[in-house]
Amino acid sequence: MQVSLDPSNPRPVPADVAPVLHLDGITKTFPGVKALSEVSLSLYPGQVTALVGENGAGKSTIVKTLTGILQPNAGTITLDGQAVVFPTAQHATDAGITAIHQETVLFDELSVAENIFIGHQPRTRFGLIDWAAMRARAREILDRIDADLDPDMPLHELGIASKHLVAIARALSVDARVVIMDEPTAALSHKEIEELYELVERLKSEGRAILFISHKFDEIFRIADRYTVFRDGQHVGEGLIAEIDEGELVRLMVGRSVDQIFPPRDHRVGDEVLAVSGYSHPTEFQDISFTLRKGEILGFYGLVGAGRSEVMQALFGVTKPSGGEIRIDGTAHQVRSPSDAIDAGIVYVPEERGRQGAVIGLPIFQNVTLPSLAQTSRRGFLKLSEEFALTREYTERLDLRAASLDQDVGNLSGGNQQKVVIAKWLATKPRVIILDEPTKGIDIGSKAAVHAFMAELAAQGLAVIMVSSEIPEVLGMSDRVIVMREGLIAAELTGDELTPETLVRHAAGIGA
Amino acid sequence: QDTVRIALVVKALGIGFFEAAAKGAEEAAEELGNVEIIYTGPTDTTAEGQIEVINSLIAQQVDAIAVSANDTDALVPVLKKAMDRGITVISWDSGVAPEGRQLHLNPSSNALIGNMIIKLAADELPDGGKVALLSATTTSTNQNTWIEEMNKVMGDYPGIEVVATVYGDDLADKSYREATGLMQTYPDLDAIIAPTSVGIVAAARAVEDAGKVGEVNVTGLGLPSEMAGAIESGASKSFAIWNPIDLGYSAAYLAYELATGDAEAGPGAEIPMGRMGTLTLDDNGEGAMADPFVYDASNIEEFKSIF
Amino acid sequence: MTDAASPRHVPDRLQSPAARLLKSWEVLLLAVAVAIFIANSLASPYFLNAWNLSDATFNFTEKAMIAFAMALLIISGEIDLSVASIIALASTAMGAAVQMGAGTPELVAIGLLTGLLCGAFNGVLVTGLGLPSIVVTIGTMSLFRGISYIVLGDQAYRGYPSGFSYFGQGYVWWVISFEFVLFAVLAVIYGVLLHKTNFGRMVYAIGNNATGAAFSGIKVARVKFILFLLTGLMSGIAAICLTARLGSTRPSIAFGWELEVVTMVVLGGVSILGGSGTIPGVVIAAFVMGLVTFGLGLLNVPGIVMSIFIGLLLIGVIALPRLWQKWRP
Amino acid sequence: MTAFLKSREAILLGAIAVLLVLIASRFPAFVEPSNLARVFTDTSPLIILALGQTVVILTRCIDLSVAANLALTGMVCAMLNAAMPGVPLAAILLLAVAMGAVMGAINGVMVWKLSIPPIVVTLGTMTIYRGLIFVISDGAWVNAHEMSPAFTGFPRFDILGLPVLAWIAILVTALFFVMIARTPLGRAFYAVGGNPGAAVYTGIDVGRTQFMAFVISGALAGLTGYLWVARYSVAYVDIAGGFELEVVAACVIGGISIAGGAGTILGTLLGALFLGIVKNALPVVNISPFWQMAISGTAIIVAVAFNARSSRSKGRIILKSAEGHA
Ligand SMILES: Nc1ncnc2c1ncn2[C@@H]1O[C@H](COP(=O)(O)OP(=O)(O)OP(=O)(O)O)[C@@H](O)[C@H]1O
Ligand SMILES: Nc1ncnc2c1ncn2[C@@H]1O[C@H](COP(=O)(O)OP(=O)(O)OP(=O)(O)O)[C@@H](O)[C@H]1O
Ligand SMILES: [Mg+2]
Ligand SMILES: [Mg+2]
Repeated sequence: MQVSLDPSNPRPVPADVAPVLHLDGITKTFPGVKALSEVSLSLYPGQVTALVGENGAGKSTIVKTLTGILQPNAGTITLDGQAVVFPTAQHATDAGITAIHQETVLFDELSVAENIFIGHQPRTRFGLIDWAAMRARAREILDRIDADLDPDMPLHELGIASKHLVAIARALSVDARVVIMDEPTAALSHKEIEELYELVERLKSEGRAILFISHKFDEIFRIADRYTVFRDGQHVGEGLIAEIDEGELVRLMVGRSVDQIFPPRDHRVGDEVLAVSGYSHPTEFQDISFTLRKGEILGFYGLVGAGRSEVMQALFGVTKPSGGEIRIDGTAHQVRSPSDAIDAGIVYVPEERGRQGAVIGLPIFQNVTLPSLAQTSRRGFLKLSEEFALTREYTERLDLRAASLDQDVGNLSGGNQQKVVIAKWLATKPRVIILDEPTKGIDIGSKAAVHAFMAELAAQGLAVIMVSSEIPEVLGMSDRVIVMREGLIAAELTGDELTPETLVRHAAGIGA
Repeated sequence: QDTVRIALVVKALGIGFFEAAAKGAEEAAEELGNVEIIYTGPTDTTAEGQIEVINSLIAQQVDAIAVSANDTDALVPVLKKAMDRGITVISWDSGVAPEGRQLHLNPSSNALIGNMIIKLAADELPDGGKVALLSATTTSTNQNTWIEEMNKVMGDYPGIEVVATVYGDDLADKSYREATGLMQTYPDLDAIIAPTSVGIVAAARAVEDAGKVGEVNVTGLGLPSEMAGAIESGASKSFAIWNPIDLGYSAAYLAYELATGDAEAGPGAEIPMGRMGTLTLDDNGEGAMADPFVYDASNIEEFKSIF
Repeated sequence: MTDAASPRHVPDRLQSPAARLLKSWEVLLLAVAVAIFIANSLASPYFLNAWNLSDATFNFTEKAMIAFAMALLIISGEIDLSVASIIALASTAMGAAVQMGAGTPELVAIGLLTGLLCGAFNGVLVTGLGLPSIVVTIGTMSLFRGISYIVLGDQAYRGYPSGFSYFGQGYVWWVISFEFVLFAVLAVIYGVLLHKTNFGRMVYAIGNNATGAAFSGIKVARVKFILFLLTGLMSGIAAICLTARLGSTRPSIAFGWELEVVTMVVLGGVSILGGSGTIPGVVIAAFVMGLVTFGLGLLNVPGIVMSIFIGLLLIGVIALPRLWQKWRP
Repeated sequence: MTAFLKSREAILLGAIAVLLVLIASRFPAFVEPSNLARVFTDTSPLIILALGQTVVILTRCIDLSVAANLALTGMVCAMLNAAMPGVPLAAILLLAVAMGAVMGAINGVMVWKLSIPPIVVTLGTMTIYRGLIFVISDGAWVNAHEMSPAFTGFPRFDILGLPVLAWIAILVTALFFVMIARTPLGRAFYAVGGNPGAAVYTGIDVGRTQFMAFVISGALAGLTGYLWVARYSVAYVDIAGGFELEVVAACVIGGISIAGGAGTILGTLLGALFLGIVKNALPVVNISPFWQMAISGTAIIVAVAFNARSSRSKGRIILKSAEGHA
């Protein structure tokens, strides 16, 4: 199988269908970033086009240009052979283009029905919102996607997966010719993902054109008819899925082949460092007990909402547990706040990097020294030279790419922000480091670097807990895996038990 | 001789009463020839605002400051400083504690005013009745002095009972609400006495709105221009005020006399004030200008366009 | 540690601190202050006079003392609108103590303590119960001054001991007043606290991202509580100075000051959204406001017209850089 | 219905009922319909302004300039009437609304186009608008006798036992109920305040919606400016000084979240009525008016603590001191 890297020589398009939507020469720049550079994209009725590319390749940006949220600097959008412009999201909706965006586009204080219809509510003759019609139509759409939700329920009473269903219902509330899905399965459970695939099939059969963005190769190969690849804001290839294989697609995405994703590990582990027993929380989790050894990587797997993050945040003192005990090296520690945890030697690299991890607005060095100020200061007075020295020590170990150490972390790419957060914790010389979804939203290239680094930390004797929802990552990195389901430990797996099948079975509660 | 610069500092700019006083001061300046009047004051009735204004007057090295004070005591330090720098300081209308000024010019004597406000109410109530007081800002001195003086002479008006004293803060809306509240609380109220020009107008308006014209008589101290409507509607039968033009005139005249060294303030001193005669100071360094003047339907037309 | 293996060298700084300073808000503001100073000396012959300038400082010293603490509070993402009411309550407490025969040391202690208590009350409501500070302090603004009204009504407390007046009327040397010295000392203390200590660093971290700061082990609630305490304490100090300057207490004392203090802080370049701002900026803003009011006062411009200038200045200095950014090619 | 019984509005309604019973026990005349009508009339300006403020706060903004806007518009109307008594009332009403809307639009444009924080914008315009009154009037008052009878009579003109002022408050409230529940703009206020980032994706222009909120708030402040001046038959620089905080207080007591996106029109109405009843009851039940300030301060604190408590249970993150106001 051969794929041309020359975009001027695209694969032949099936002769019988003409694209319903065609973008050409789209360029979009942000201050300092050229997010898209003369890219093209075509969508065909009754076909699914997968858009693939590394993080920051510009996938979401093209979705936003296509839906009127961003205005391109140059380029044309052709809909049914007519040139169109979308000054606002409303115009795109009116033209029959609808999207499930990567960000949650929902409103907690509004009801399910309103969330589905906000921006294009059904109206009465007098131009007022017709609530009865809105409820009825919401009901209809929810039924279509098998979502058993009350249209009048306020959104904040729903779980995270149900919210996602509302987002999907919202996209379907417009009778659209073009449906865009930007990483729609990222927050869904196994069952809901299957239902989504069915929905995609149905939309296809109704003749709608679908743009499907995903980082998950299995699903791309399962549902897509065509692919388009972006790399660093440029169009680098497109064609029929039938004519390409996974390795080839990865090579297109990253511009090189990624042969080995997981670093080799020496699985020898040392003495027990951490022992957690009977940790409980009134609503989130119960009776969590496990141990962790020096040099070990302990994986935590579970479906979204299983309560893994909550357990980790409780260990780190962010959330208050209702009972249980933590021992470090055999000594009991009361962890009531993050500073207690840090003192005890437990640190936490959170899942939500921008909100919980990095302090955006502060320079890199101030982020790194934030928990170590006592160490870099004299009697409470700052010593900048020591702060820079400490920062340099750890950021160099992590190979941080930045213009300067007094640059705002907000200007760094996601992977480098993650390095700053990890450097911050290493500077406190922890015993246990918890990484919550450490590669979430990080592209394949940086992922490998994070994995290598995690292996190195373990090799240096740190005890590592890794929370991850990606089965390959869990299997590839962990010495041992704890599977959580609905706030409880469902299983603890080692050695031969570590197969994708056992993980999924325990996580979903399907009898083993 | 150089121009004598006299600053007329009022409680707050924009109050009709003080605008009229400024007119009087200008009249005195014209009469005296080499006088420049600086009419100034804060924009709300606070002591801090007056202090800032007085500080800038000290900086300008004016020759005299004549102030109607928002606070008896709070102005003392800054006025002392002014006197230390050789500036003549007098207070008028609303006084400053004796150590903060050379003399104080009362528009009338407090005793006369105190008697006048209750007499105006009592004259309309030959068989006695219930009256209530609607006072002004909680931080101004003169209303409280007058009410005190009024209480001293209550014995002279047997059938009259004062049922309540409320404060309208010299705000139109608050005074209005307080007056309405009074009529609610005391359905058989006969009169509201408001010894403040803001309060009396608001009270008259409240009586009109409550449909109690003829039942409740509003009286006290007010300006003819503002009260003309109330006299016409009958909400107020009569009210009193001294002439603010005369007051401003006298204040400017006194300040001039002291600033030029033509007169000396002290107990018993007699200081000329042009067409208003002379001011005789008591032991507190205070003097009274004249009797309050009563306005009613018979003379309101004549005065309403003047002040 | 020399790490030759490091593939990439990241410099500490791209810009020297001096270069950064030159482009800063403070320099812009300083230029405004100098311009106003020159304009004033041209407009009025009385302006350039040591005593007059000394008198002018009273227009802002007390407010600026509160503004220092308020700056930290606003940088941390909170606000305290009750400061003027704390002055009223502290002054009332001191006045009541005078009636019971308290001397100057007791009065000072009572003033400071009342300020601290009010600050603690705000702090508990905001950090303990997790309520939004803007609403809480609108509430306590009414409550604190309301208590003064209940206690004093239309009365006034006076009769402060003569030694007490030094705090508001005393001069340390020639034209240098006690208040001005206190203002300068507090400016230095707050400057050091914010810019040179761990505590100051935490304040910035919290203001930029309170959640991230908490996840870095900073005791966010405790830091914010201390900031409310400091703001209360500064209001107590301002209450002592103002009461000593006025020599009397009425419940309407310092009415409306909270907005002037906030204006001073914002004019000083502190982001109302938190996370950025400096004490030197606030100091310059205090001088700018003092110079504008004093200069216009010399021309006998009414205070309310001055406030138009302050309002225009406030919006202008924030809008102009944004307009410039917007319209430049 | 049961949901309503548990809502903030029901609790506030209960609090008002308890308050009225307490007052009635000392002073029965207070709860006579005629007096309640009078209290409502007296509270009308607060209700109108608080409704305007509600939409502003819903969009995560705040408008501190309403009272200054009211006073400036009121002064212009009064001066116009004094100078040209012949100008018809309809024209004056139109002028008041338009002028207020323009001042609101000035706030809105700075928030929308320059992204200056609303509190800074309105703090600035508050002093500017207030100062302009002094500039145009030279500090002079406009008094009752300078105003025409039609001008001062309109707000107090009686229709079916209620003055026009009260009817206007009722009308504005009714319009707000319709606007908030039944128009896309009304829903957009919630969307913009609840999740501004997401609002963009639904085709709602966040800045423009905030601008509209300011225009509405300004227009109502302008309308109230005329009504206020006509009702009290006087216009001067300081009218309604500090009223902006009372307006914000009414919203907060009514359960409008200062963080935006949450709250109801009914809540605001009840919040304003609560303050109005307290204010009118104090002189009647013989509590010194000096207590009023402390009481409304306490009411604000209790209300906000209560609102926070009732919405707390939803949050899953327990480190609330960091999360609550990040
Ligand atoms: N509002 C913005 N301001 C500045 N830069 C932006 C903005 N939005 C996106 N970018 C930049 O544009 C580039 C493309 O981002 P985009 O979100 O389209 O990537 P993506 O392919 O969707 O990535 P992901 O797989 O992580 O979703 C990135 O470098 C990003 O940092
Ligand atoms: N029913 C729910 N309602 C609201 N939020 C929820 C709900 N369930 C989960 N969440 C939120 O989703 C996030 C993930 O949930 P949680 O931490 O319990 O599980 P997890 O196993 O760590 O999942 P993840 O893989 O997403 O981290 C949390 O931030 C949690 O607050
Ligand atoms: Mg994306
Ligand atoms: Mg998680």
